[in-house]
Order: sequence, then C-alpha cells, then structure tokens
Amino acid sequence: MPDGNTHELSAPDRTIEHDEYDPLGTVALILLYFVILVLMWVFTYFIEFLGNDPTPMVLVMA
Amino acid sequence: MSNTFVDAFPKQARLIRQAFLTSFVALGVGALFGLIQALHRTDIFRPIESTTYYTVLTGHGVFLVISFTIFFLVGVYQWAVTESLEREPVDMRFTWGWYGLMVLGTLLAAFAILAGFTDAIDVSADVLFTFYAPLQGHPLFYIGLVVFVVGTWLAGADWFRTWWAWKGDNPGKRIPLPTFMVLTTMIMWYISSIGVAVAILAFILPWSIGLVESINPTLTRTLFWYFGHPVVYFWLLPAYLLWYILLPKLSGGRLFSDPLARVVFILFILLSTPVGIHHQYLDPGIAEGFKFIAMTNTMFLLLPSLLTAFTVVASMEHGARQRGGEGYFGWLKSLPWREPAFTGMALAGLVFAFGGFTGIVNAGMNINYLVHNSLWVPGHIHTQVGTAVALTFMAGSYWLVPQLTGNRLVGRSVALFQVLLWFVGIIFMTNSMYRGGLIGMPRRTAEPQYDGFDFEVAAGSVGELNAQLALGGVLLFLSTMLFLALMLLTLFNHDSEPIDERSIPRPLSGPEDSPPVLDNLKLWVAIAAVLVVLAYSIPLASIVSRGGLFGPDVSPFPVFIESIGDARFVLESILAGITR
Amino acid sequence: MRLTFPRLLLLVALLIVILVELRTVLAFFEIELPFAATIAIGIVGIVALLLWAFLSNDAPSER
Amino acid sequence: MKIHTYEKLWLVAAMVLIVGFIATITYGSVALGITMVGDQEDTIEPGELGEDERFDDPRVEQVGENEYEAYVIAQTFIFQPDPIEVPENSEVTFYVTARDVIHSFSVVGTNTNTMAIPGEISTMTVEFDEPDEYGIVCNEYCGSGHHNMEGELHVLPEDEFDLTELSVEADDEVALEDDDEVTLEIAVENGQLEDLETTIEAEIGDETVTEDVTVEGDSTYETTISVDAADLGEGDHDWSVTVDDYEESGTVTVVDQLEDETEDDGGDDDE
Repeated sequence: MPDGNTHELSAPDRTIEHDEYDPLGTVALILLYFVILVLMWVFTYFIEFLGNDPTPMVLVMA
Repeated sequence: MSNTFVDAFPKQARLIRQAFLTSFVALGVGALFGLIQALHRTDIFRPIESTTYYTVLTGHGVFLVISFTIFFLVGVYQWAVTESLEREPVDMRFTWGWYGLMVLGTLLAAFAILAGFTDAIDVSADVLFTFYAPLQGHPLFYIGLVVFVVGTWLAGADWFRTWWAWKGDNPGKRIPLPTFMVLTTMIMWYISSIGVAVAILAFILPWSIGLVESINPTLTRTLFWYFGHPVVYFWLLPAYLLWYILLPKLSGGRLFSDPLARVVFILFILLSTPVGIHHQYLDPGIAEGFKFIAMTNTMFLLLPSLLTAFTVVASMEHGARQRGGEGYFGWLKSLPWREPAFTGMALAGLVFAFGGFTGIVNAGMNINYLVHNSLWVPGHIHTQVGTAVALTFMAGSYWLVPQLTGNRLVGRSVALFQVLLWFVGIIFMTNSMYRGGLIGMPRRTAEPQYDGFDFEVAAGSVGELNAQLALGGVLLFLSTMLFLALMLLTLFNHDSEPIDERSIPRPLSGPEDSPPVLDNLKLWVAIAAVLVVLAYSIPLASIVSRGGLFGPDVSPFPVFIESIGDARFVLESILAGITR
Repeated sequence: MRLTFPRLLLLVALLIVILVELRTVLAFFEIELPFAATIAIGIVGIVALLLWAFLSNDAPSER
Repeated sequence: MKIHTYEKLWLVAAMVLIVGFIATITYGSVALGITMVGDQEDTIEPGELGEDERFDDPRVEQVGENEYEAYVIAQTFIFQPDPIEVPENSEVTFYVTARDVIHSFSVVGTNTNTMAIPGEISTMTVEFDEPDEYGIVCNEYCGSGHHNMEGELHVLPEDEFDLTELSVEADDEVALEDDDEVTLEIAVENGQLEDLETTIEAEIGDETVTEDVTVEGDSTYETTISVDAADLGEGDHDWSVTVDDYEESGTVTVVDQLEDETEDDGGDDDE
C-alpha cells in the first residue's frame, strides 16, 4: 500500500558516470553563495563594524 | 530477506543503540534546559530564579555539546568503522569499557551540575561549559570531564585497533573512506584534547581540591581554547561523515569525489588546533601578533568547509540528475524532499553555509570587537552545532536507527514535519540573536534588560527580538520532543522492516584517483604537531613568563557554595567603598 | 493538488524563513516592516500558496 | 589526482575569498589603525590593586590637552568608577583590570569591548566626539549576580565636564565666649591641566562670602573663610559652599560655651 511510510527510496532513472557528469547546478549555486558571502561580508565589516564607533585605535598624538 | 546493519552486526548494533540512547537522553534534558532559558532570559515565563539560570545554562551547554554530540559521535563512528571495514572490534569488552567510562564521566559531571539546584547537597558547578578559572566548580565536575575524555580516547584506540587488524588482513589496500574519516577525526581529537587535559589535571583540579593556592587565569583559558575550537570540529566531523557518506545515497547518487573528502579531513587534522587564540582576540596579555597568526590559520580553516560544500552539493546534484533532474536550478526539484533523513541533512547544510558566514565574522580579528561575547555568538553556535550538527544527527537517525534496530521508522511525514519545524525554529531564534548581538546584547545573562540604559534597536524593538527568540526556542523544543517520540516509537515498532538496506554506493571518483600519501596518517600527525608547536609554543611561553605557571596570586572564586560567593561580594563592596 | 504534501510543507517552511530574513535585510536598508505587517504578509503568502496548491485538479508532479 | 575542472575553479574562488577576508582585516589594522587589546601592560597582583597608584583610586585623569586616561576595575558585580565621565572631543585610554574573576568591560553599542582578566590590564584608546550616554555591561559570566553587573559612561559637553573636587572641613560647634570664629576650610582640586577660573561662594547663616579664584592645572587651591561667631548669634546655622556645580553643606552650632567635659550633653547630637 503506498502511504507516506512505505515508499521506497526511488531507484535512479539512469546511471551517470564521473566523466559524463558536469556539476553545472552546483557551480551555479555555489557562485551565488560566493556573491552573497562577499556582499554580507562587505556590509558587516564596512557598515556594521566600522560604523560602530568608537573603536580602539592607534591615535596619532597631536 | 532484509539486509540491515543489525542483521550483519547485532552485537555492535546493540552498543550503538546504547550510545544513541544515552545521547538522546542528554538531548532531551538539554532541550528542556534550553526552553527554560529561552523563556527566562526574554522574561516571558520564569519558573526559576535568575541566579539559578546559570545552573540551567551550565547543564544546557554540557549535556548538549558534550553528552549529546559526543555519544552520538561514538555511535556513528562505531557504525562507520564496523560497516566500512566489515569487521567487529578486536575485543568487544574493551568497546563496552570505553562506553562505560564515558557514561561514568557524564554521570559525575551531571551530578555536580544538577546538585546546584538544591541546597540539600553542598555540591554545584555553575561554571558553564567553559569553566574559566578563577570561577571554581566542585572537583567532581572536573573529574567527570576527565573520565569522559579518557573514555573517548579509548574509543579512538579501539577504532585504531580494529583498523590495524584489518590492515593485517588487507595489506596494501586503501583505507575505506568512512574509516579514514573516523581515524583522522580521532587524531585531531588526540592532539587537541591534550589542552583541556593539561588545564584540568595540572592546574584546575589540584586547585579545586586545594593542593595549589593560585591559578593563572590566562593560562588555563588559553589551554581551554586550545581544545575549545577543535572540539567544535569534533562535533562537526560526524555530521560531515554523514553528509559525505549518507547524503549522496539518499539523493539517489554517488559521492562526487573520494580524494577530496580525504583532503578535507586531512586539512582538519592540520588546521583545527592552531587557531584557538581566535577566541581570545579581546584578551589582555596576548600580543596582537599571535592573534593575527591565529586569524590567518582560522581563515584557511574555511577551505575544507568550502570544499565540502562543493563536493556534497555536487553529489546531491548527481543524484538529482540520475533521477531525471535538469537545468541550472531545476534539478533541485528532483531531490527526495519527502524523505526526512534527506531533507533534514540538506537543510542542516543550508543553515551551516550561512552560519559559516557568522563564523567568518567571529574569526576576523578586529571585527571581533563588534560581536565578542554578544548574543551573536550563541546565534552562531546554534546555527552550527545546534543545527548543522544536531539536525544532521536527527535526520541521520531517521536512516540509522532503522538500520540499528531492524524496525521501520514510525511516522515519516511527522519526521519531515519535525525537521522543517527545527529549520523554522532555528531561523526565528538565531535571527533575533544575531540582531540582538549587533546592538550589543550580551550572551550568557539571565536578564533581558539593564537598569541604567536601553538597547537601541535599529528596526523593531527589544520586546520583538525577545518574542522572536522565545518563539524559536519553543519551536525547537517541540521539534526535539517530536524527534524523541518518533525514536521511541521506532524502537518498539517490532513487526516491521526498514525500507532501505545498508549498502553505500561507491564514489564517482574513488580512492584509486588519489595519491596513497593521503593515507599516510603518521605524516599528517607530524605536520600537525609542527603547526601546533609553531602556533602555541611562543604564546604559551609568554603567558607563563608574564603571569607565572600558577598565576599572579589569584584566589579561587567558588561558585559551588553560593553563600560564600555572596559573603565575598558584600565584603568586596565594603572594601571598595572604603578605598574610594 | 498541484503539489505533494511534503513539498507543500517544505515550501511553507522556506516561505516563513525567507520572510524572517527578508525583514532583517530590509531593515538594513532602512525599510522598516512593522511586526503586524510581516505576519499579515506571511499569512497572505501561505494562504496563497495553499490555494494554489489545492485549487487545481492536476495530479501531483512528484516523480 | 583526478579533480573536476569546476572543482578546481571553486578551489581558486575559495582561496580568493579567504585571502580577501584576511586582506580586509589587515586593511582595518594597518590603514585604519584599529589595534587589538594586547600585552602592552605588565601584569598586576589582583589582590593588591589598592597599593597600585593607578588602581588604588579608580578614576579618570587628564594627561594631555584632549587626552584622558580612565582606570577601571571590574569586580563582582560592579564597575569602578561608575559612572565614568569624560568630555566630548577627547581621546580616552581605558586601563581595565579585574579584581576577582574574569569579567568584561563592554561599552554597549560600540566597538569598545575587552575582557577583564585578574592579573592583566587591558588598554584601549578610543575617541569620543559627541556628548552621549552609554551603558557598560559585563558580557562574561562572572557568578550568580552577573546579570546585575553594569555601569555607565557619560560623554559630557565640554562646558559640563571638569575634574574638580570640592572638600570642606568645618567645626560642628563653636563657642561664643572666646570670640570664636566659624571657619570653613575649603579645598578645590582641579584635576584638569588647564587653569580653573571660578568663584567660591560660601554662605553661613545670613552671611555670604565670595572669592574669585584661579586654580592652577593639576593642583589644589586651599582657602579659609571665617565669620565671627558673635555675628551669627547663638543657635544652629546652616552653611554651604558652592564651586561651579559642586556644593558642600552642613550645620554649625554656636553655643554659649563649649561643654566638652560634660558627657551627658551630647544627647541630642545625633548628627
């Protein structure tokens, strides 16, 4: 009886070997991730952190 | 005829079930404590006093990041070694021995912590998971930790022994990947747990029982973090193992690259330990140069995780494409999202990827001023250990526990709901923690508000952040309870068979594609040791020469007898008043 | 049913998560979405998703 | 070793990312001059803070034109001094140490944040431009009262900030018979480096005495103001001394004759 609890892990439709497989989707996802990481980093460092004055500095004594 | 792990290795399955049971008991208690904290620190429901909060907090930390994670780890690793070497431990009595030691250690530490709830027993250890001296817990707490760690050392020895026996029978063969992961993790653990062993055995334990009078707080703190950062990889690597070994199978594909998986684990041996000082960026007494070195090491430690992201996602994509997936993103639809084991691990990986960003912020030396010890940090911990690890363990259990019991998982749809509930809960909770941390809310405190000032929230309000945190905590607790209920029902679901069998598909690119030097564990140990010596010898020498081995006459501050602490506080205040 | 139940559940979860995070992102750009508005948008979004999923006679697209 | 081209590409991208993070931090340190709390200061005996000239009296001190040093002690569960007051447009170096366990000194909503470890002294130099009020919290668990450990940091407008301290010594009782005088011994301490020009205003009963003074930088001006007891007459007289915003006050009693030897008569003298 096919209920939610008995379904099999479905078998692959076809077999793909290493040499015929290019992980295009992975590249797409991970480059997206790369861009998000860079944006978040720039935001967190330059706006959140550097905007959170006062910050301990070496101050040039006048 | 079923072909599950328990059919092949009934004796080992019994031990692993036992380890999982211990792990899940700790999870239940830890989750309850977590719920109490989430409601208390947001001032929504307070069944305890604020002073008792720290007993709860200590329990939450120790039971979850020591007992839950590490008992699960030994279970998974015992499974991985047995399964991939097709071999039983050399002596099963030894195996039960280390399990027993770990249980004993846990019980001792748990007694010391839980006794803090009652005045009837003059024992407590409200020192939190980090037990920074001169806060002083009851000696039983430290003894428990040591016994527990010795148990894990023997577990590692047991797996090495099994491997050596296997190597004798299989000369010249490459180490099977799961066993390789187990052995490399344990090497990292041996190198790093020396720190906490020295901190406790040489300094804190003698001091807590009164053999030595004073302690160097910077030294014990540095030794703690020598262990304290690698330990997070000790929690994480079993999750990595499940991602590398189980996730491709569950996706309907095969592991993309065995060689890179090996490289990743070797990088963890090399880089996990010489980074601990990044937890001490804001500590006085450690020169900025050492902090910079720790920072660069920590940043390079991103590499194995970034590589893992690629390999694991590519393995999932392989499965999706074999199941007919197409396009740049369309293949995502062909993944088995109705399978809780898969969905749980995939979401855990997603949370890990973005939680990793908060780790980069923590690792960035000067930006640490922004977030150090703020609520941001537990936000990070809960996305990483609390989700990447915990959710992977729970999802993994949905596949592993049927293998270990021979019973079919009960309530697959409920299980799917459970992992999604966790996902939603953790986002609610950590989102508010990150936002609270950025405006300077501290971690580890029982109260949401202070008398003298208000937190300035950029958008929304403190009340809203608190509500969100508490809601997340409640959802996480419900999710944990659902998980435990499903596990219990599965345990008694006797007249059934698991829907899957135990075989793991071989990788697309196997070990034969990599140089044998990757399996030369002695070489990696040697390089790791050199790196550790380079990173730590000079800072440690500097700390000892500055403050002395036993410190600049720092007296203990026992938190195990509350009245003493209070009396001392009053005395200090009077003295302070006089000196002003 | 246009979607299977598990997928529907997954989409609802993702929708809630995106909503929570989007609100934070918007706040960084100084667009403050009030608490009540967020909840309202969430409910509308989820109801829309449910309607879309249920008000259809197509067979589930699950493979 | 067989590695897919895309994976090599990602390896390069990952390295770029890592180097980029390190470069950002380095930029912050080198170009912007953000320093870390380090090992600049020698260790100190936490049990003997009272004998250390910096920490025997936790305080703010002026050391240059716009430069100040703040000596701060964190202990269960207070900060000293509290509040810490500094002027706007100033450079303040905090020296923070702990008396008992590990605490932190964290100025809420800023990057001014350090651990306070017994035996070690943290130093941080920061600039305060605008007048503001900040909270200070301890963000390291330090015992059962940890959540009560807070302080305040006030950045004051220049005209409201000073390091002036006023102290007055006066008799409680003065006798008429000896033509005695009621005297107020006044000391005005100026902790700033600039001269302080101010007026001392003393009131005793109905009498008012004013004195324009210049207190030199980093020194104390002492003066005595006296009024004939006879002019005041018998009875209680309130006195007060005002210098800028500081006021000291008390009461002096003028009696017919001192009754030092009579022990019974101190009965009403609760003060």
